Amino acid sequence: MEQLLYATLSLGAFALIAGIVLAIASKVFHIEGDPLSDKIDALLPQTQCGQCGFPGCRPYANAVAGGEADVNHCVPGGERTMLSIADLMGVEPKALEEEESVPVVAFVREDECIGCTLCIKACPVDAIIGAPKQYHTVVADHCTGCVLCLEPCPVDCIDMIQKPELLEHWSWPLPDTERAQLGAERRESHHD
Amino acid sequence: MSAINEFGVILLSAVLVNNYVLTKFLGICPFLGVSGKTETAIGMSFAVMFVMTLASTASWLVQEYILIPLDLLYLQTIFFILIIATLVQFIEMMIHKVSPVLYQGLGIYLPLITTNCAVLGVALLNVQQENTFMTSALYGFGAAVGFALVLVLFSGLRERMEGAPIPDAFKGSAVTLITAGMMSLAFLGFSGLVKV
Amino acid sequence: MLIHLSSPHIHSGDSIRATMFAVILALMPAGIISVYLFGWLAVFLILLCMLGCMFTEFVALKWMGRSTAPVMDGSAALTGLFLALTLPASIPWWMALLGSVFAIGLGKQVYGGLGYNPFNPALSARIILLVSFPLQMTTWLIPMHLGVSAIDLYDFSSAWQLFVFGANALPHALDAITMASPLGHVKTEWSQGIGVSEALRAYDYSYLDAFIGREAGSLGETSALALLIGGIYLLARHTITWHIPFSFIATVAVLAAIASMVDPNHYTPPLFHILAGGLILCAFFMATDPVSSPVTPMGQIVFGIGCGIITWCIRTWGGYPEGAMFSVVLMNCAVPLIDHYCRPTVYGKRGSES
Amino acid sequence: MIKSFLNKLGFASARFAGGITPDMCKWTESSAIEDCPLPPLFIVPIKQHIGQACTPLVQIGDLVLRGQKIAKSEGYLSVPIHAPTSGKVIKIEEHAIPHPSGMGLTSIFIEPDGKDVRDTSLIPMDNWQAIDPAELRERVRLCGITGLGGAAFPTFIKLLKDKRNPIETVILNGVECEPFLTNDHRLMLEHSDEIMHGLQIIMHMVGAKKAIIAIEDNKSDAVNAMQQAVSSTGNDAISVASLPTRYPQGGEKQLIESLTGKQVPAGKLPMHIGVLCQNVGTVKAIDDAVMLGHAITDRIITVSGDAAPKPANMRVRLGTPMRFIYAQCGLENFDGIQILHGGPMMGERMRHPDIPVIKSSTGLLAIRDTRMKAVHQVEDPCIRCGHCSEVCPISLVPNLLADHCRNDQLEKAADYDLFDCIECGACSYVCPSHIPLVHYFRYGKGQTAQVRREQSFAEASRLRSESRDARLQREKDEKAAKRRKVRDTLRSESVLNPDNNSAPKSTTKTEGKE
Repeated sequence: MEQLLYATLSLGAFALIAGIVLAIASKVFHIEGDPLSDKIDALLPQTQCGQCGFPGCRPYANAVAGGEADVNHCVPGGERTMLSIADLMGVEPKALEEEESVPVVAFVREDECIGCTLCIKACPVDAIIGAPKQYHTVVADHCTGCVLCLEPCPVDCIDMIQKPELLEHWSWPLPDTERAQLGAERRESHHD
Repeated sequence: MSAINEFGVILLSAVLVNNYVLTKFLGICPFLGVSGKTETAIGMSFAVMFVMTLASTASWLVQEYILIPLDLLYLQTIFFILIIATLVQFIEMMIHKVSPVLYQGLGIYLPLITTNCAVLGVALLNVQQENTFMTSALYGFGAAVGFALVLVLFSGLRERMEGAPIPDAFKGSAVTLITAGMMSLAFLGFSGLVKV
Repeated sequence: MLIHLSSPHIHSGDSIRATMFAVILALMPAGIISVYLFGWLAVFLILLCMLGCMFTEFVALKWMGRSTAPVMDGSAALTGLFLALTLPASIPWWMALLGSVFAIGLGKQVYGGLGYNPFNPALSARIILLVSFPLQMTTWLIPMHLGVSAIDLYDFSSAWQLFVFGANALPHALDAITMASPLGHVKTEWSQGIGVSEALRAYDYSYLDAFIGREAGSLGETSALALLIGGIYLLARHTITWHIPFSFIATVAVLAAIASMVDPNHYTPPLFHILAGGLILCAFFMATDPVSSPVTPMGQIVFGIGCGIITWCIRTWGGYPEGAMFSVVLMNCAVPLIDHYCRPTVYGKRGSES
Repeated sequence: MIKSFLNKLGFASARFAGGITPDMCKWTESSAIEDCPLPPLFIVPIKQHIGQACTPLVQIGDLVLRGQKIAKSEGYLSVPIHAPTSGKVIKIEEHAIPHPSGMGLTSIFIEPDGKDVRDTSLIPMDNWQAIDPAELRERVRLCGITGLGGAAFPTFIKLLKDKRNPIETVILNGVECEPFLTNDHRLMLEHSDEIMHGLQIIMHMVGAKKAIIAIEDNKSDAVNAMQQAVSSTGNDAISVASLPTRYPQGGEKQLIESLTGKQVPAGKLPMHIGVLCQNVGTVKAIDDAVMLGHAITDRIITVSGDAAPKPANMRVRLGTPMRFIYAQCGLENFDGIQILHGGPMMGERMRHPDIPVIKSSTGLLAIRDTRMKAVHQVEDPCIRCGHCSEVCPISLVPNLLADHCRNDQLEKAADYDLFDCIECGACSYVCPSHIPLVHYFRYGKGQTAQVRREQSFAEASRLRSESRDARLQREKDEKAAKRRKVRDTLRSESVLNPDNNSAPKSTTKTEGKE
């Protein structure tokens, strides 16, 4: 009986001490904010397009950091963004939900524009300029290609056009040798 | 001189000859789990070093001053696990604060140090071998260094294998285990180096 | 034709095949010595291992549905030759064959073939064999030149008999045709309290014999002379650089020199270490295997020093008489990290960055 | 013999790290420079240098003179473009330029009138010793001079007399380490006096105390010619250095290390260690600009290669289509022939011969397909022999670096100093597995640039998005404040009348609709 008392007491006391130590530690190492979601946000393309199902890049970053969303929802970011988020999160990469598309920018057919300013309000990055009853113009250098302006336009005068390929932005593709190509294929199939 | 000699023998034995991972096959789970990247492997190594050294000293103290005097040896495992769990919780909070990325990288394996059999193994073996306070601390540290050494080496090998055209049948854990096996065979070369 | 062709548009003409055949050529002197020591048995073993490796490679590539062209690039044949030269002459043929399958299958093809194996395939196979069959792997035939062997290996049919049916099928006791290697002898004697010089005297050890290769040991490791000829050829051809062989041998020599100065009765002298066992074979041929050794000069020196330290420690204190092979495979584990941390300082960054 | 043996053992004789000794194939070293006739049509791209493209100054139908400025420079890192001969501008449109992408750039098409009349608006500056260096520098800029060694960096930028970074030594680069090319070699033989004169102009411009003319020892006649030119000037601050032949000795940084033993710190320029490096062709162009007032309209080009029937060194007008130049050397059918713009080590393959030559064109090679295929088509696995890091002049570890590039591990690649690579090609040249290492580095560099562009764009988008959100929030707050005010006034007015409480709600609705 006495034995049992010692056992209970010592174990209880020991657990109490451990509990106190941990309680103190949790105060000392308390974390403000979520630095992880900042890091994820920095990887996102900031198109604010909402294709991930969240109302912008920051909310998606928060969701990923909180473990509520998968890493593969960012369509405009493409495979590279998915890989770097997966890498940061330390999870297995997943195939993208949708095919990667060519980069596009919005273009307003000015002769059809009625100057309603609806697209200006819809643009998440203020890339469309113009005043009421005036033609609106898309600043191509600022446009993220999020297509959020297409839907509100009452006369459907906005097109998505391919971003022109610039000589300065040209870069060497992988070599044409079998080994290099196989490597690229392997990398792609790896995520399926 | 002889004390230093003895310490050296203990260290060498724990690090190389009786390496926990490659010759005792303890702690295989984190060895395979967090060796994907050298960076995380190094982080894990430090975490394990911290936990193992402290756990072996703390468990020695508990054994010597609580369990034996109170004749509670049958509570040994529970006590040791309590110690380890507390230490792991502590280091988990610390890493989360200091390096969130490492925290993410270690993922589930960080709390799992609690169930890392190598840590409990060190604590139990210390008691079995009737080590003194100093030697158990040293033994715990040595075992952790041995664990860290092979973990980091192994992570290097795995990083190198990342881009290799490994046959489909051997991809993933198959080739990883073969490599671990090969390393274990190579470590057999150290056998007999220290007579313990 | 290819679309994107990046410069340069000319090439030195070097190729993998040329490199591999150069190494095979460099091993020829050692092969000849092994035939001198062990007669037809050496020929059988070398051919078996080379063909075994090539066949395994062929089967593995076929199995995976990859091109079988690499079978003929000389790398599998070289692995087989390496393996044969590290085996004792008396090894049963099926063990040698098993070794070849391990070398190519587990040592190389599992990792994706040439260029991706982290460990030296021949040495991994040898370690697997050594651990699995310790007795057969440390039984050394008496070389022919000593004239005391009970069997004539220069005679084709008796060599074939021994090769196919093994030593146990012979009318003689195994003792009549085997002896200890110098390293093993010294180690056993010391464990019985007999000092180095006495042990060597009893063994009738001569440095000259060891240099030329007239001693017991595996097929190709005995003759320092033959291996040095091959090694110098490779150095001159620029297939290998001096970094690994030099740092490897020098480390062993320095450690042995210090130790034998402290206690010459316990620790063998440096020259003995250099000439004994597989040190020269490992230093010039195994450790320099490009695939499993570091790339940078600095890394190669670190690698060599590591090999040297481990070799000497295992030889001196370890359970196995010979540590050179273990040391190379052990250091192979560290190669990725050595490569990462021993990169040379890039142009213009001297002293500017950490 | 002994030396080459030592080289093989890894004891480099030149003082820069690594390097290779390829078969030099200098087949044209004894053929004198010929004048290439005027082609029927010139194609002048509006960018022939590193930096920003120019803006055309002429319109279709305009008549231009040789050396007349037809496109003005934009921004600092840019030099104007001049008409190669007198004639008429017939169109201005996009045309392929010498670029590995095969892409095009706005080009000015000029039909020569055959008279080849020179624009004489720039007067010679015979008394250059008395002229302010800044004025000479402006002349060099106006004449459109870029480095003619292949990189085409605007020359005037390097000719800055800067008190913080005084130039001590001018290095004249006559190394010409690329196989096949002999244009600098011939220039030094035939125009040694102009080069010497140009060198003295440069020394005056930057206030340098000494100059070294660096030539590789496979051009002993050029060494003698330059030595003679030096002794005829009697200027003992100028010396000629004969260097052992070793590629890529002609690289600016490698040459500086060979001659001075100093390395240009990473991210810095040669001028930060008091050195100015100029190609001999550039110096000749500077001499022409100062002494004759000639803008750059031509350059020497070596036409060679195993598929060129009559290899030659030619003085070619800028904007001449390659097809025309090859025709002068007897090559008209391009079946089974690859053409290279530049030398074989660093030159680019052109997809067709209807591309004009520009200021950076050092050579035009014609190589048989079979030979190119042997170099390019196979890629075996890396056996980690380490030859690539032995020959790398900047001590990279090319095979590991290429692995990172191939696997898209761009951060790792940057950590392995990807951006210090000078793309000299020595690693690919020696690789026994024929791995296109340089190609992987270019891929990695391009991908990294792409990622950085995307990142900076994302950052800018984020800022815009955040400022928009802030603005919307502010507007909302203002409206809410206004509403509260209205409500408060209403409430104070109708404090005894509770029926009016619904008023604010309707306000919200109308506001939201606006």
